[in-house]
Amino acid sequence: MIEILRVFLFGFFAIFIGLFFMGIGRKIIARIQLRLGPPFYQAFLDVGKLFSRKSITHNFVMDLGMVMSLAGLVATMLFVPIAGHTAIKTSSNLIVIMYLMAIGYLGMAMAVAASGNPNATIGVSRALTMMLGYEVPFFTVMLGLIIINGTSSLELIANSQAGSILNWNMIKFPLGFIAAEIALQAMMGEKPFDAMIAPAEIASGPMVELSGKYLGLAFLTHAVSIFVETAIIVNLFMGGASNIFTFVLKQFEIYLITVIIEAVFPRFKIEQAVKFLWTVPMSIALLQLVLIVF
Amino acid sequence: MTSRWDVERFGIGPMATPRQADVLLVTGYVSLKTLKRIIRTYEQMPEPKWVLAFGSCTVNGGIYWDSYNTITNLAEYIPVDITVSGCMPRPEAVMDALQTLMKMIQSGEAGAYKKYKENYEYYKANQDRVLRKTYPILGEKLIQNEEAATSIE
Amino acid sequence: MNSIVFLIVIPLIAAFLSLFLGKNDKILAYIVTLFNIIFSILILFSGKIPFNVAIGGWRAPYGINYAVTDLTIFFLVLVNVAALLALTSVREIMEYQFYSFYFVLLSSTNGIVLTGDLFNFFLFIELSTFAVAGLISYKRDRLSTGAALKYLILSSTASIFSLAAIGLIYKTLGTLNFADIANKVNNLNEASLSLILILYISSLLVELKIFPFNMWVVKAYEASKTSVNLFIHGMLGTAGIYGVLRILLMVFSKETGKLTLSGNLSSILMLFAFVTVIIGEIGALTEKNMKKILAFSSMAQLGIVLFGISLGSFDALKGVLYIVISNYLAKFVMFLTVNEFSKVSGSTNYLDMKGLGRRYPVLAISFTISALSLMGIPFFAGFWGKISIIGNAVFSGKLELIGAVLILIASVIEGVYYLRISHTFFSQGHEREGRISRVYCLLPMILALVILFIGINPDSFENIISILLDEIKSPEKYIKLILSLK
Amino acid sequence: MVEIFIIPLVTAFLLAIFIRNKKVVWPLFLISNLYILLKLWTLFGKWEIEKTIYTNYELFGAKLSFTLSNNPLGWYFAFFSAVITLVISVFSLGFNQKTKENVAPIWMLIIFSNLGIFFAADWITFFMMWELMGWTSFFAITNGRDKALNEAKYYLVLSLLGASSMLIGIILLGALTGSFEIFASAYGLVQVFYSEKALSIAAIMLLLFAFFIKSAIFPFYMWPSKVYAVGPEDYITFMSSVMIKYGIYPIAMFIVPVVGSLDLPKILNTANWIQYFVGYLGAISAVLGTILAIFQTDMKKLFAYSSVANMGYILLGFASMNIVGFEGALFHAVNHMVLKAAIFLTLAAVIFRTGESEMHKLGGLVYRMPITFLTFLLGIIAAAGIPPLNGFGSKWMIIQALMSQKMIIFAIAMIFASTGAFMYLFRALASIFLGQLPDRFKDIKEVPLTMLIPMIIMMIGMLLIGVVPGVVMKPLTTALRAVGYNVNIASWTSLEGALKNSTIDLTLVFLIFLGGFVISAIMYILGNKSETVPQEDNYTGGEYPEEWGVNADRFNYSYSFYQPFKEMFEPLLEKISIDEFFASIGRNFEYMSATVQGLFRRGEGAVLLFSIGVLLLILGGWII
Repeated sequence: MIEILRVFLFGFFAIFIGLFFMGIGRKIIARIQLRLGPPFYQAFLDVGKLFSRKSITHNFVMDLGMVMSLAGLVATMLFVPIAGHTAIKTSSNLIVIMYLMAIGYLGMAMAVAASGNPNATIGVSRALTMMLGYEVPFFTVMLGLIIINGTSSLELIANSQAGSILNWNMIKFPLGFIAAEIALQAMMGEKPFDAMIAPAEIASGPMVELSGKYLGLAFLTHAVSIFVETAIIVNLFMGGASNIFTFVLKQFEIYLITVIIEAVFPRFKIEQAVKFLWTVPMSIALLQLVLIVF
Repeated sequence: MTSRWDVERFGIGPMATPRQADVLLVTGYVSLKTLKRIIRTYEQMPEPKWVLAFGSCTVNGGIYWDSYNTITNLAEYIPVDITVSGCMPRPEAVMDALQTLMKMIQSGEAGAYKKYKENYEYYKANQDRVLRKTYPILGEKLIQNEEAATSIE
Repeated sequence: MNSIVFLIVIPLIAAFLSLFLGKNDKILAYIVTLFNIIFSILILFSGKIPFNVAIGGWRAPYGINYAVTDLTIFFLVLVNVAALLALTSVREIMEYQFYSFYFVLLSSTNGIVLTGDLFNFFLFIELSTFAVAGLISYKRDRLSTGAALKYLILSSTASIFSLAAIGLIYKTLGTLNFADIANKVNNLNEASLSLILILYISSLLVELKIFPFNMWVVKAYEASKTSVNLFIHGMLGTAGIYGVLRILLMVFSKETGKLTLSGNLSSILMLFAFVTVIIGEIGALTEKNMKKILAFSSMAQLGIVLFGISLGSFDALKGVLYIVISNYLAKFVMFLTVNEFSKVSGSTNYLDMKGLGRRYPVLAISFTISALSLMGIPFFAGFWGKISIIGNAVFSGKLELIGAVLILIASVIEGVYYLRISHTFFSQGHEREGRISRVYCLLPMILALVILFIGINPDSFENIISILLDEIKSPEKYIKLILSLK
Repeated sequence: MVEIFIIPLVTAFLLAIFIRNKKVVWPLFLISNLYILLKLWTLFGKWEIEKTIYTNYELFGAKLSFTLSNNPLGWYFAFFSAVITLVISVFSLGFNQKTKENVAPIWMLIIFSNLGIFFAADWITFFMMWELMGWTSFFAITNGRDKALNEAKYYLVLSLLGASSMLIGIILLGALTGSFEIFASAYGLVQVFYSEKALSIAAIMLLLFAFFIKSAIFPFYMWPSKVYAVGPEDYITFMSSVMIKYGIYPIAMFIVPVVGSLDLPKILNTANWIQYFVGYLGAISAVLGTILAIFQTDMKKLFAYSSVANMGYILLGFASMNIVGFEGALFHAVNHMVLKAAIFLTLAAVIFRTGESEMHKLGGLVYRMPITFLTFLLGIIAAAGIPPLNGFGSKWMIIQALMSQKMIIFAIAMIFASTGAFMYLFRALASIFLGQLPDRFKDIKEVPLTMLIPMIIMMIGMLLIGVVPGVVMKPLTTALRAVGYNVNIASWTSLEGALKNSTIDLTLVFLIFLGGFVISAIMYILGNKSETVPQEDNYTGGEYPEEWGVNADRFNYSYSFYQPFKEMFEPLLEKISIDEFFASIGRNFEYMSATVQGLFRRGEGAVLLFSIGVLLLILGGWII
């Protein structure tokens, strides 16, 4: 029973933090662009509004897919240790996390493709291409950390960096961190890697037919994915944290970098993005891997 | 509406598709060709939805009042919640209108989309009356010809 | 057992008789052939094997002698059964020339297998050559005349060579008797043995359809009737293989039972063998005419046989015998099937035979079984030959290894064209008027079942082969058998 | 033991007799498969059962004998393939109502050879069954249809080439070790390896060549795409799920133990060169299969390349030479069997109803075939290796093993392939089932019950193996133990990894996913209600698509789905085409054929050639 409660607690906590980050992110971008920007709680208002609106659906796959997408991300989130805690005692295996995340994306892709709008399908096709682009360098970085620690447990990797800041993988393996940061940028779908959204080009791509609560669920999915992805980076490179507050702070630092990059960059075409991801971060990551393994 | 005026501070932002939108801004004169698309876009928006008519052209035709292919009053074809006069209206005016609309929504005054449902025949009749003049871009004959050509293959 | 001569004499007499009997020739042919079969089977079960018959009382090595050993009787039965099976494909009424040539062929092939004398052997080969040439040209059109002429030219060239070889042997060893030559062959010096062998082999290879001596094959098969194809394949071909086994392995062999050829001669022979295999299979690859395909395939199979013989090991020889029997049976099935199908479809192009396999599944399945056997696929007779030959080739040397690989590749090509034909039989075809009587399906089916039986149960054939191999392994028994009469 | 061999033969014979009567053939086929499965079930644990047939046929001085033995690893493969075969044969019952041709007798022969391959205890028996499978497949693929002939020929050539190389390999092996028994020869090979290095490696390579051909590993990766596109769909399901594993089984049975026992020099302290050789081929197959699958427009071809990629994973698992990787590879073999069967059954169902296998001509079938859609969805989730379904566990084990062996290139290749898998799998899902339903498919119905039941069974199977991997892992570990590997018997729910602290409990993963689902569903229910709109009601920038002559077909984005990606790889793939290389070999043979025929048609050269032959002989005689 207590475990079920923990599951809910962790789930909603992630949603909360994710939305909070999104709101602050918008604010920061506005300030970079010399605007006032919306209030930091704007994301909550948006989600509240979306859930209260009526929405349209094309068939049951859309409903199923959207639910699946949030479910996948929340499930992933439950595997990621937050300041050493996980909702349920598991080995928080990195590979499991990477694959579970995919079910969320698959659900989203399925839902939007079910609408039958070509813009949505183009968006998904770009998103999946992008995924191939960033997963490879990101995994290469992860591989190095897994090999040096001899474990694929995220928790153990985080624990191995305990102590001073010099033990952080970020300091020990700066190249890997840079590669992972670039991959993270793509993973979150932020500029310059947002070819799949591209509102002016393909009418916000996957989201084109999402309305009301479906868009709300997509927002929540995005929020949780921000939480999960930053949490993975924090665990991998910044040694986790001893309490939740520091953990969220570290997550926010990571998110801050992403947002700042997002604010100042234009957009890559999809093939440019993939080529970039396979050349620059990939070679950095490989260099790091070679340094680690040999 | 851009960073100089920054409507985002009120939580307002442009959306790429009608599915995600709450408010439809009709900016400038409405030709018959545009009207058709406005109607489709409006009908695709999920409820609740509001329309902001922007500039004189949408109210009385503006300088196009006697044009053969523009409409003069948008409210005859779709229900308009609020209008902004001026040619062109200042950004401040638009922002003011949006703020007013927000207040109206809170107070429950703005519910024109309900009117559209109730008086659908009226709006439909008006739309049909003017849209009879427009034809499909490729024309039905052309489509048929094309199909015939493919079937021959 | 002097009556063994009947096997040769009675067909010869029948050849004369057939000139006068007219339409009753067919009955005569069946009677004579059945007599030959029954007689040879009687010999087989008489328990007197091996024995030797000196003709006219002139004992070996001075006179002509007919020796019946295990190897002889095996091939004797094969030749005579082949004659009967081939006769069954003769449906229409033939003129007397056909039958008289047939009788001559029957007599001469029996003679080839029975004789124990090199010159006598040569005579029978010549006789069979004329008979076959006559049979090929039986149709009397441009194509068949040309084919027969080609065959005649090549055979006569070959016979000049073999005559020269015989002359040389007589000059050097003073004898023409197989046993006597085998006894004295060690006295020959290397050079003369090489020369004799070169001359003799050149002539033998013509009958064995080995490239480059086989230019006659395809045209002869294409131009003649199915029954004639079967005569060439079943009677002449089988007798030719016997000749090669007997002469190369038991007569001109210095080492016991092995193909001892000086220097690179055996390598050249092997080269011929696998070039023949490759040429045969490649030639058949895009061919549409079924008869030509089968001709090419015959070449290839005999190439494998020669390859196995030239490997010079008894294991490989065992494989050769399996290949011989598989090819013997399979080609019968195929020719008979093609014969029936071409009658229905009106052409020998296999594409015209589309869909016939659905109406006559027995024939088509029999054809497929034969094809698989020729490819050396397990569960069919050919496999036991292939595995034995390939297995022995792999460890014999570089050339042998290349040969083995080429033969395997060739069998892949064979698979492509044969199974393509099988597929054509089984694919959807249009309706046809002609019908095939069920009786004619029976024979191919039985032969195919024999192939299958040998393939599944090699024991059945293994015992026969081991007896044959025993004889080839110890030629001194043969020598003793013939020369002890002195 | 012998019954399971006699029954298929007898059934094949009966099927051939009743071939025109479909009401007899397919039920008989089903019953026979059911019997085989039940019989196999009773054989579990009775590893000592053996049946030997002795012959007098001598090869290399020893008499040949054919032995069939119930070896544990073979049982593992045979049992699961029998399960899949049974499910497919239920499907065939409904599927073959319309077809004109009848593949059942040949298929039964293949099932016979299937059992033979898995239960053969000596190489000769193995080879015989292997060859039997080769040519029967040819007939099964063409199934009497001319349009399939070229592809079937391609398969036949590869198959026969593989068998030829295997024959030489077996002969080498027999001569080296003096035994044709698989276990004895493996043991013997390890003994003689150091003294007869070249020959031993040659034997291993020749055998690998044959196995790679059958399992569509890199240089021979094209045949599935050719064959699957034309063969009868129900048989293709069998082929893609079961038959493609024939190369995997002997590798697990023979190559892995042999290479594992050898003490070869290691490269970079990680693995020896044979491991790298096998691993690189596996990695290339995985990557190339994935990339090519992304470009396909025919759905059967797409999943054919997907099979190639999956075979690559399995090979990577073997290459790791780690017990976790080995288990993972064998586990993946069964997982792939199940999920590929599920996917191909749905494809067959789609083709059964629409008669179309080009993906861009389909679309929106979810409106009409929801259960088929669900099966396909679960199938692709499993194929993508996403947790609650069955593809994940085995892929995870293989990656774990690769990481623990520090085979970084292989691990990256594997990740590339499995991420790329999302691309092509989603593409198939979107193009076939999602999107707009064209008018011509407005009237189609869900497939009949006989075809639905197998699909539902496959769904349950995938979920069951995914949540309770012990269903497969327990028999697998038991079998491995019986063979002599030192493994722990797996638990029902969790999988052991190769790294520190890496046991995962798949049931727990499933439960957590359920938890996430509940949270998500709560959010969904909290939202305002939604209305369903027809498929034409889509955002189109305000345009009315029908006015532009845009119908459902044109409104779908599914033809060049990954065009930018394709443009990235096209120059690379255009330059290197192994397919073209093989085709040119075939063409050259055909040109040569015409030349040879010409040679025999003209008569002038006869005597000349004769003299050349004689000259050659004389040369041979003189040059001593």
